Amino acid sequence: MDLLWTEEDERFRAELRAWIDQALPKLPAATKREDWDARRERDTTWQRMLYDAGYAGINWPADFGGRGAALSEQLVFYEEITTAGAPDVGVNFVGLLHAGPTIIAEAADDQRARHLPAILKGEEVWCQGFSEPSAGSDLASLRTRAVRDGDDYVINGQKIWTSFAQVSDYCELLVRTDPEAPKHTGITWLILPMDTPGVDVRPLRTVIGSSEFSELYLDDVRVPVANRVGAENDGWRVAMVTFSFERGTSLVSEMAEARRQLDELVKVAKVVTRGSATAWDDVGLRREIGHAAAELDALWNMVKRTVSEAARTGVPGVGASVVKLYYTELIQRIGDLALRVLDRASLSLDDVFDHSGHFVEERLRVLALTIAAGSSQIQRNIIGERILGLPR
Amino acid sequence: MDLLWTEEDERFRAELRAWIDQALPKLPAATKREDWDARRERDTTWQRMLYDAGYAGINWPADFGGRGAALSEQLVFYEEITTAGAPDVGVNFVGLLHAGPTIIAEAADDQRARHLPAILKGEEVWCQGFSEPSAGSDLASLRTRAVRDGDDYVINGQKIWTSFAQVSDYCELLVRTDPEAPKHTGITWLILPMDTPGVDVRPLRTVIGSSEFSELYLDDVRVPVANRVGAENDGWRVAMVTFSFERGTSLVSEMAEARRQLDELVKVAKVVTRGSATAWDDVGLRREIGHAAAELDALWNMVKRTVSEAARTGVPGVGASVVKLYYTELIQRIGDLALRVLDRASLSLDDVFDHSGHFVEERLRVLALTIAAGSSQIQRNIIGERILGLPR
Amino acid sequence: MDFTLTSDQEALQEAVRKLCEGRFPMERVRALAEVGGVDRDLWREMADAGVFSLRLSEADGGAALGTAEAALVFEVLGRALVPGPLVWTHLAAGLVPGAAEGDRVVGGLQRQEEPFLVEYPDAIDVLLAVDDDGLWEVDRSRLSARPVSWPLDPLTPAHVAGGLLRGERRGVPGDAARWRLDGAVLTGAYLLGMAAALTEMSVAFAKERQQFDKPIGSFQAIKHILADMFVRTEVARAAVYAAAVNLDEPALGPPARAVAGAKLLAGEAATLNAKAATQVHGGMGFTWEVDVHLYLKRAWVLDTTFGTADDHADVVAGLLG
Amino acid sequence: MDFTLTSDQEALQEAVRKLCEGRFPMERVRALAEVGGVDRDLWREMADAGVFSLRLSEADGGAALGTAEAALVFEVLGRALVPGPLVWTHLAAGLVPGAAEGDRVVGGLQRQEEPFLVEYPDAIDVLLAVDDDGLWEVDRSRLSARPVSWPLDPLTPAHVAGGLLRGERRGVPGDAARWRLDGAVLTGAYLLGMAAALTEMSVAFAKERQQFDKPIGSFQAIKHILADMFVRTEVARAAVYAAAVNLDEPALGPPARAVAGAKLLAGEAATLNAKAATQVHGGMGFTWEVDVHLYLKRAWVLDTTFGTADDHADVVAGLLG
Repeated sequence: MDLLWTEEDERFRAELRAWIDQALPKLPAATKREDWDARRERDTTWQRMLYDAGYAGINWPADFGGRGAALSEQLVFYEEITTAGAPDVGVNFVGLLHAGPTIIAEAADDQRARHLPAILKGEEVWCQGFSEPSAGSDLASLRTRAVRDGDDYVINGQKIWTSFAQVSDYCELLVRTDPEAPKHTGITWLILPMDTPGVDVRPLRTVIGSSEFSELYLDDVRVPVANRVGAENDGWRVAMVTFSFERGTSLVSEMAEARRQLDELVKVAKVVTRGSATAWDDVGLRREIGHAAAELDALWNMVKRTVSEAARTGVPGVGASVVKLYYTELIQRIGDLALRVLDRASLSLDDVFDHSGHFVEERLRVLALTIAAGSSQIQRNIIGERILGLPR
Repeated sequence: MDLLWTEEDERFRAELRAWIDQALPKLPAATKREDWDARRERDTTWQRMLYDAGYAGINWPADFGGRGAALSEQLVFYEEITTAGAPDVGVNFVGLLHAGPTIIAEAADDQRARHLPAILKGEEVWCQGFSEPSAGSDLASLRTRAVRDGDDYVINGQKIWTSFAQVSDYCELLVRTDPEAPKHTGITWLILPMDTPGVDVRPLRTVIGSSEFSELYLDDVRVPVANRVGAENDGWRVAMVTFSFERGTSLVSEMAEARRQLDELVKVAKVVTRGSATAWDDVGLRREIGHAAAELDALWNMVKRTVSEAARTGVPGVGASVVKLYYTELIQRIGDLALRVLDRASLSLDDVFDHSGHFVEERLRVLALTIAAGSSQIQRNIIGERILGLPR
Repeated sequence: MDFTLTSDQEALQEAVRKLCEGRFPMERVRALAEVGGVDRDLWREMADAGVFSLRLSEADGGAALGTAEAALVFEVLGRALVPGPLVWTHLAAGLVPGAAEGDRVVGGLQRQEEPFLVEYPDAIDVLLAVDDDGLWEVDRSRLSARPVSWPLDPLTPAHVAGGLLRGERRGVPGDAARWRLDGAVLTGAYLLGMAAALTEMSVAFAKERQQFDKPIGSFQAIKHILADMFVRTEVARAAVYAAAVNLDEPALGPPARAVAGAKLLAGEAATLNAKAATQVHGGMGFTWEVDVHLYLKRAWVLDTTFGTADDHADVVAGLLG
Repeated sequence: MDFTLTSDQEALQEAVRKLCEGRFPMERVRALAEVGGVDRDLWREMADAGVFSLRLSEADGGAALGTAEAALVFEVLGRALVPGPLVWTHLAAGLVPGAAEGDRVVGGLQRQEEPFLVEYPDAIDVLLAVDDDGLWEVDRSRLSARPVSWPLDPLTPAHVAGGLLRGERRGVPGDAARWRLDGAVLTGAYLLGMAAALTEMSVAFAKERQQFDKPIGSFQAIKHILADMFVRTEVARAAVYAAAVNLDEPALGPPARAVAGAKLLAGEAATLNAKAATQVHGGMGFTWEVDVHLYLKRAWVLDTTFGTADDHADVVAGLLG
């Protein structure tokens, strides 16, 4: 067991940090809330800058244009990006972490050539059309129907929880091609150009009041059969390739940010007055914050364990499910602690004092984390059945 | 809504208190641990004293020799008994609270005449033969077999968790009389005299090291058909009559005692040193104790609500399940708080300082409460399905 | 001792429930966010129903009812999530002219609640402040305040006020102490109603919503979440009702411990139930369109008024032993 | 950075696991309650396997291994619930003659742990005390102590000692500080092993035990309890291993925060898992014959040594910000 970064890792860190230091000031300022065009512009500009510097697709194989970084370097990458306050994947989320890796693993060469470089350069923005109003935890029960008509599939149905759909060029779409087959075996994975006639994007308002997510209404949408990735009716397996990525490293930048936020919270607690003392003088509250910090430290080390195991064995091991379940519940508890620290200031998402509004917004945002990408209940089923071998 | 005791209640309280004050000193001192004969002697002596004073069977109808007290008087009774440190039902537990009420509700007149006065006078001690090693939460799957042979049932099987079996005269026994029928419909309720040949009592050691519970091995035990209560194969329904008692008032004296113990714990916390201060000076720990006290207060008021509803409508309402579930989990949390207060003194069940050992023993004892008489998991099923109407 | 509702009490709750059903369906409640949380006509209708004057003597235009009845009314208001400074206006009835009649909307805050977030700033006519020294009417013309453009709860608009001036005295320290107790219990009652509504809407959703070819309420993981929501609500109910009765009946002893427990447990029931309801509703629980988030946000807001859960646990602890 | 076990580390754990399987099956462990917790022959076998001398230099008869390896060994010992003052004797190796070789059994306590409960009083040859001023060998002949007739943990017999004399100095304050860190991590490692064993025995029971015609592990309520046990264990594992590595590697920075987190999370994993295991085992979990209670009691005992969960959460908080 060795937790020291190697010399290569440290060299990589130094280079990256130097690059970020000179690159970040060139990026336009953070965009206004709800201005999705500006958001796309900024996130894809940053992606292009990463690409030009050789950092795009940090986890993609070099054969497909990625950095092909060692897993430890990926951790360093996420740490440095977060520490510097550089943009995270943003609108490039699905392309870089879901659709891209799926295309690498499962698509034909012409599909790869068409899309992979464009994703890496920030020229193509992707979204995900998986969930449906009646298919959430039970994703495989999806009903969006695709019927073969000559060289096209004709698609009708409705998708939900599609992030950045307003500014996406393509959608990784799961459709039902065989309604008679058992539910996992009648699904197909398609590349849907978002400008196809019949695609209607309707933004969905979240509890934060934002419209990052949309519903997609699909009305006689024609997608060429050539846009299929993998065999017809084999889309569930193809999609699962994506999920193994989603449950692995996708929380790493989130967690790096959470560690930073917890330090911020302590600073805030030392400033917020509570009677004649500060919130930080409240031994009970402070102890709970200390407890949460210990948990977050442990999870961060758990990520290192998971990454180390994956580097050694090639498979992510049990760590990813554990981290997903524990982190998402922990970050909600930390959010509750933040509300307790803020007390009356928690009534406002505007800053009442430095950054106070951000903690409140975060508390709302993290509500989704125990639901999306496998709810906590589903995660416990998975751990019980797949890891512990308990009967269904 | 009225929480003031009536004049009748207060008069009853005053009389009872006066009686306890003069009666209690006449009772032999508390018995040594594990001396079950002495325990029986003391508990039945107290029962006889209660009987002579007119307090026996506080919740039994007057027609059957009980006090027939109003529900509010029953609460007063339990409060006063607990406050005075008088014995609780002890070895008379099953007779007074399970078997007796079942006999009142379901037995024939000759059975009533034979047993009810004897139970009230402390002349008959009863135990319960319901659970089996493979029938715990799923009690109805019990396998102890009774085969009709002339005027007898011949019984073979094994029971477990039979309290005070060593000193019991009778056992309320559930047996399977029809192994072909669905599991709830092939069960019969019998009165088993404990001196019947073939009954073998083997004490079971609990985590406290005590042997209050036993296993009963039943080997060709002959019980007259005349000892049956209710119809053959109707024993599940008969037993459920008992359970509606068990889940009602049976926790009341337990809760009254818990309130007293919590006050004791605060006194201890003010004495236990922690560095240069006391455990009570620890704001975090103190806050948790305050929180638990508020919950215990609320549950006590919930009991009053439940009892008031039962007095008005004749049925216990939803309160009993709620109190069972919440109280049993709360008292374990309070036990954890006690261990934290005691710190190193928790290593000993001997008193390191005043009463410290008792808190440790209690922490062990209450482990059983979330398991026995319907585990917390079963209680949540019951609340979800019977009260909230959720599908099975 | 009869800790059930009298038929008069049941009738009172029923009457307010009908008022809420008729006048405060959820679309209407949501729309009140656009008018600062209070619609004057609806406010007067509540006044006419006795929401504010309930505890005043009949001579003063009230119904001479107790805190118990007021708590039962506030429980129903919480169930419907009726917005506005209901508790403060109710407390001010009889003290601030026009409050009882619904002609003047009265808001307030506790002076130890730094920073000073004034709720419903555009709706209130009078702003009261409570501190250890008494009750005070704040001169808002002398108050420097900036509006919160993005409140946590869309139904609780707010201003951030700089240092709070004391203004004109409206009550002595004893009044302030009593207001704090009454305010805690009535806020607790409102939170109790919210906790109950959250349980009901989640149970209904879990019976309806199908996943894996079954209603999700048939899965033990969901069923047990719902059972805990119900249990938490009923325990809070016992605490809130008992505290209210205790405030009406001095012979039951000092009410401080019961009141602290009531606010503590009702606040936790509402916040925990709202979080649980969000989880049970899955993705829908993260949408603006489903009502759960409005309850969650209000629960968080109300947990900061008339003492937080931590404050009240400390109070109970201080009264132990 | 490679946070997996080396093959040497795996082999070390495997060797100690085999020793425990052969020498410390649960019947043997239980029987040690009759001899004050320590059997001298078995103790020497552990010494021969390097349990105490592991970290001593080869010149001193050790294996010159690190705290990481010691933690891995203590994890396996905890899994098997091997009794005795293992941590203290391990810490004393190299300082107290005979400790490394298993010839002298060394116990200890922290002076701030009032009241003074001396563990394994009849088994130990030497009693050490740690305080801010250093390490001390207590003169037991001058100690007034009364035996605990009924210890919480049958495998942790104890005496209650009156005021604790300081005795002969055995180390400076820096030694004491390092002992506290090492002791916390090794105790944490032992607790981690217990947490893992509890998960495994509960999973096995839940697969076996049938109720309602199904293994109880197929019910979501039980399955989720078991999943949480596993998760808690793995999170504690990450914390304990990282803290041990940190103690070996100064370049990783001061170890205090990692050590506090490790003891905190391992202690909670063991106590929470033991309570969960009791519940999963149902009635059986309340019997003396099933091993769960021995783990529960030991977890409670160890939670009071080398700092409680509260202490360590306070330490982490103190190092934040």
